[in-house]
Amino acid sequence: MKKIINKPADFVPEMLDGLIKAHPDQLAYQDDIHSIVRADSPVEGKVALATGGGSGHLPVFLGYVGKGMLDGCAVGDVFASPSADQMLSVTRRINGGKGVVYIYGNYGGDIMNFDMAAEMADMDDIPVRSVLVKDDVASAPPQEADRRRGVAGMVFAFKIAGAKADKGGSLDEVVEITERALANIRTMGVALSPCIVPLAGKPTFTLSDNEMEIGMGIHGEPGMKREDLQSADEITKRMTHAILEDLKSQPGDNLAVMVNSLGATPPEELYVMYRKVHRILEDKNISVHRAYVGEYATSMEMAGASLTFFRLDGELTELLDHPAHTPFFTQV
Amino acid sequence: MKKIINKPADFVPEMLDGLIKAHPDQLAYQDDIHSIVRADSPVEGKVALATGGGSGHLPVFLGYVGKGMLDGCAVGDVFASPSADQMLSVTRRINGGKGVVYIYGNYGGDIMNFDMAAEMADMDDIPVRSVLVKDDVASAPPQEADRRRGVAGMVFAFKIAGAKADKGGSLDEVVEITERALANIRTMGVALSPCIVPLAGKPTFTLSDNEMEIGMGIHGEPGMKREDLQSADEITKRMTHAILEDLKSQPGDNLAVMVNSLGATPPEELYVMYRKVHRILEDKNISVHRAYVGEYATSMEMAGASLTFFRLDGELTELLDHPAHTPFFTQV
Amino acid sequence: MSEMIQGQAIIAAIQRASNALNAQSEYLTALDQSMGDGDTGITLSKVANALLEYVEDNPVDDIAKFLMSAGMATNKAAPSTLGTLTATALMRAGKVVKGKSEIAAADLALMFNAAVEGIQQRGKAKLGDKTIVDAIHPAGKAFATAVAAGDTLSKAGSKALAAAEVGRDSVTPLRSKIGRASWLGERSEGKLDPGCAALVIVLKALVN
Amino acid sequence: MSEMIQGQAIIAAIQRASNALNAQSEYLTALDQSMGDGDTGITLSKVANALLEYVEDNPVDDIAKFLMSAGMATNKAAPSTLGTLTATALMRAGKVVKGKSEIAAADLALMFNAAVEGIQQRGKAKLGDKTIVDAIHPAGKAFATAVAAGDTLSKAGSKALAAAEVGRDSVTPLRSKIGRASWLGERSEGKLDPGCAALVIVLKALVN
Ligand SMILES: Nc1ncnc2c1ncn2[C@@H]1O[C@H](COP(=O)(O)OP(=O)(O)O)[C@@H](O)[C@H]1O
Ligand SMILES: Nc1ncnc2c1ncn2[C@@H]1O[C@H](COP(=O)(O)OP(=O)(O)O)[C@@H](O)[C@H]1O
Ligand SMILES: [Mg+2]
Ligand SMILES: [Mg+2]
Ligand SMILES: [Mg+2]
Ligand SMILES: [Mg+2]
Repeated sequence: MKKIINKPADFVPEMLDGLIKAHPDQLAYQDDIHSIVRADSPVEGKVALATGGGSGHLPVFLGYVGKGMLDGCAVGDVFASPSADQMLSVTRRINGGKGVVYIYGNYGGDIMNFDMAAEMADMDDIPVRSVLVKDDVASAPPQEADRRRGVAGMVFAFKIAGAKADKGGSLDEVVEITERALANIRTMGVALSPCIVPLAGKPTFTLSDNEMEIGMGIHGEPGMKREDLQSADEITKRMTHAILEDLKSQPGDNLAVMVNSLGATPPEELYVMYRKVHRILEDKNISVHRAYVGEYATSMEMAGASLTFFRLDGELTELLDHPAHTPFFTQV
Repeated sequence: MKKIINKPADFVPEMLDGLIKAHPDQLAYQDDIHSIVRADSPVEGKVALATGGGSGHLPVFLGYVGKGMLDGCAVGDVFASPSADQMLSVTRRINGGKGVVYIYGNYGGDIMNFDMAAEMADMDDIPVRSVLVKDDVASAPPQEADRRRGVAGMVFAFKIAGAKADKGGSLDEVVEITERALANIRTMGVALSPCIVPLAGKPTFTLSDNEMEIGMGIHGEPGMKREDLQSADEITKRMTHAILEDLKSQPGDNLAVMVNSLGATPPEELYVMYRKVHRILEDKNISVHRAYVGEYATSMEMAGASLTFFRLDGELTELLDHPAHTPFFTQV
Repeated sequence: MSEMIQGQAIIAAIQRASNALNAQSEYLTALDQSMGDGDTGITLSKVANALLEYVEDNPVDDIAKFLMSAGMATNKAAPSTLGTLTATALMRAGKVVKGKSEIAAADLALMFNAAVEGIQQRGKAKLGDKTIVDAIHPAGKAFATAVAAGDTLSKAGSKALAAAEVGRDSVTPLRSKIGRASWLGERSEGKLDPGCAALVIVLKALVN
Repeated sequence: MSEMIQGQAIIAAIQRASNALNAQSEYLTALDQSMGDGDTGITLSKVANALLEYVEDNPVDDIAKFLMSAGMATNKAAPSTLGTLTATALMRAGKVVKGKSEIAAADLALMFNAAVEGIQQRGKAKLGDKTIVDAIHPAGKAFATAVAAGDTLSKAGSKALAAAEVGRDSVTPLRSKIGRASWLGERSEGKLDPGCAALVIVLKALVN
């Protein structure tokens, strides 16, 4: 796998520079180019939402900064946490007087830094609340759900929180609904090939030509088991059943479904997968309110896909349907 | 490169089935699943727009069927033309009484089939006009511009034609403005790795680990020359200069810019490229009205990128900014 | 010259040609592998099978309608270059015998000519571009001349075949100027054009 | 026990520790390669260089503010696990000597304790999870006990170092329970924890 890059150490700042130049009406930065914010921030009177994490997952994280979704994002190096300092810059800039909610994935480095940022924000009298995303069912069994990693499901969390904040929700209300959403969101992924971290220059792992790994993390964290590559229908069936079981889904449930490419897997293959998901759900009398098929949370050029189910209730449906507009996600 | 598929021969119809199931409010088919149309077609009183071509390029072609863009699309097998019959089904279904414009890439098979479909539509008294996209500057020198292939620039042609039709333009007006747009659209691509056509099961070409090919076509057609992989800035500079020269661009020009991934190349790298494009244009006093950075015209899992410039005038700017909403392209 | 051709003979001819194409599928694919994208044999087998199925299901009442629909079926089954050109040829040949339920040799010459014109119009290849046109154009001419001179159908067919072979061989040394093979540039010189080869196979099957 | 520590001594200590980390960077990276993601040495070199630059540019007036800002600079330069924990340690150590421009041994013990608590709070690792906590927690305790008993700073430092080494070695046979190394499961058993190793390097540099 070959990359179109300059010096590996410049990869992230150059990417950010390009992003801000490409979307000057939507994005700006505060203090440091690693602290990305909505160009029109702070939005006065709205609860502000921030996220952050390592680079290499576009559109996650910063691609969801925009109207109806997030207000800011602290950006780390590839697969590495951003600093508390960067998070603090974001926090200060986006706070519109109603406080800030941090929504991010359950990774050690990110947690420590967001906690540190929250403590520093507290000294500035900015109320901060944190919501962690732990949607990857393959990363730990249900009884250890607190150890689960955050993956593509975070996009739904951003969407719900963003809509609630946009509609004037209070800090508590935004946190409450985001947690309710997350209690109903589950993801599982399959990796077919690795990616290369520019500074490392070599693949994050190896998989032989006929292998796949179900449950692998988006940084190449070990999955459940390596096995021979199977058909799209077989892979999809296994992931669908595993998620439905973990979600304790029932006939009559109403879901949002996301079939997400980890990077190199093309949309054609995602739709072949979606076809099977749809059939299984139909058979089980579970309906699909909205399907999101495409690149939502990636690992650069990794081949593979993830499947996310989000069980909706009335309010969650309304919030999911609320419009949003970011450089990577526009819903009307 | 590994694929998530079932039987190779089922790849296209299964993909189409998934697509229609995922977007039932937006897409439907007519007669045969290979003839995709807007779910609300025909739109009475509007000039209808159709395209078509081989599969394996999503969002091209059928991903642009939707409000403000295309009305229908005939879908072939991977990298193979659809049949005239499929095009005719689309034509009959989408005609809203003001005729149909075919907008598609300059490939032999597609031309023959669209011409045949147009003749058959004529027997039904449906007025049909055709506009061919020939934007790939690397595929022939300027004096043989008629031989050039159609690549990512066709997305701008769809956008302009779609907006003009949406605003009530007549058949002649839609054709005229689309041709004017195309006279101002140029693309150039670079390939870093091949893709695999499911039925063939092996890569379309080979490039060694440190090689790239500037000017390669989206089906692996030979480019200008194979050479050692260069830095993002160097690649971008060469493509930018070649396109500006072919376009005879002048200081003061106002462009829409598209940096498009051929599939596996992640958005991070596209933004590194965009940064350089932006700097070069700024130095030349050429402004960027809008930047489109992402996957717009791909070759499944091929690694590489293309760069498209579209020189705008007043009316073209207005039409480019017109809203559109398809499963793959939403602009507000 | 009172040989009249009925529907049954047309069906038999289509079957003979189709079987011959199926039999030579691998050979044609091999030719296209060194000159194009290696699917000529596959394409023409699709054409052949579509036609075999079509003649099975459709009686010939109106020859024009029969051939027009055969063209549609062909195009649906195989929309690649030769598939589309074959479809065009069938449809154009049908068009010139509108309403007829049997045809004379002169009609056949007209149909052949219409097919050739259709292929030229549809594909826009010129003589010498190294395509099927270089074989079918002289074949059509030879056939018409022979029929006009009062040759039997079988004799006229043989002359068409001979002309096709000459045409095919005359372009082998040349460089392809159109279609996928043209991207090969000088590497196409000296190679047999798959489209020409396919036409010779079809004519041989029809003549014998 | 009237040894008072001035700003200059703090700067010197930071420089000694930083130079030692830089010198041992490859060793630490090698440890993390077999236990984690192979960046501990890189991370701690970033920390070291950030601190060396920081002390160059910033005079010590208020020790608390000096250490708080040193922590911020560290975090900015190296937001990985050990970088963040080091930043937290510096900031917490600073917080407990608010407004002071010189400190006594007892202050140092308080600062050490605050740093350890900060690391525990920030990282949420428990004793026995096989992290830097298993070395720094006993080291902090030993230091405080020695200071309370009236030992010289140098003597107390040596006791802290000894305790850190014991703590480090006691967890080597264990399985990592937190952080990247925990994903290795039983394959982490018998391997030296890079965080513990780094602490021993720092304490050695400070004591000598
Ligand atoms: N424009 C054209 N007009 C007429 N014949 C053509 C043209 N282009 C190609 N051919 C013929 O088609 C043959 C290849 O057929 P086929 O394999 O079906 O094409 P493709 O795979 O390129 O769609 C060539 O050998 C040539 O004889
Ligand atoms: N939650 C934690 N609390 C305290 N120390 C930890 C924790 N997780 C890991 N460590 C320590 O950090 C060391 C690895 O540091 P570093 O390489 O910077 O981490 P990473 O690369 O995982 O961000 C481990 O050897 C361990 O001592
Ligand atoms: Mg072909
Ligand atoms: Mg071919
Ligand atoms: Mg690390
Ligand atoms: Mg590490």
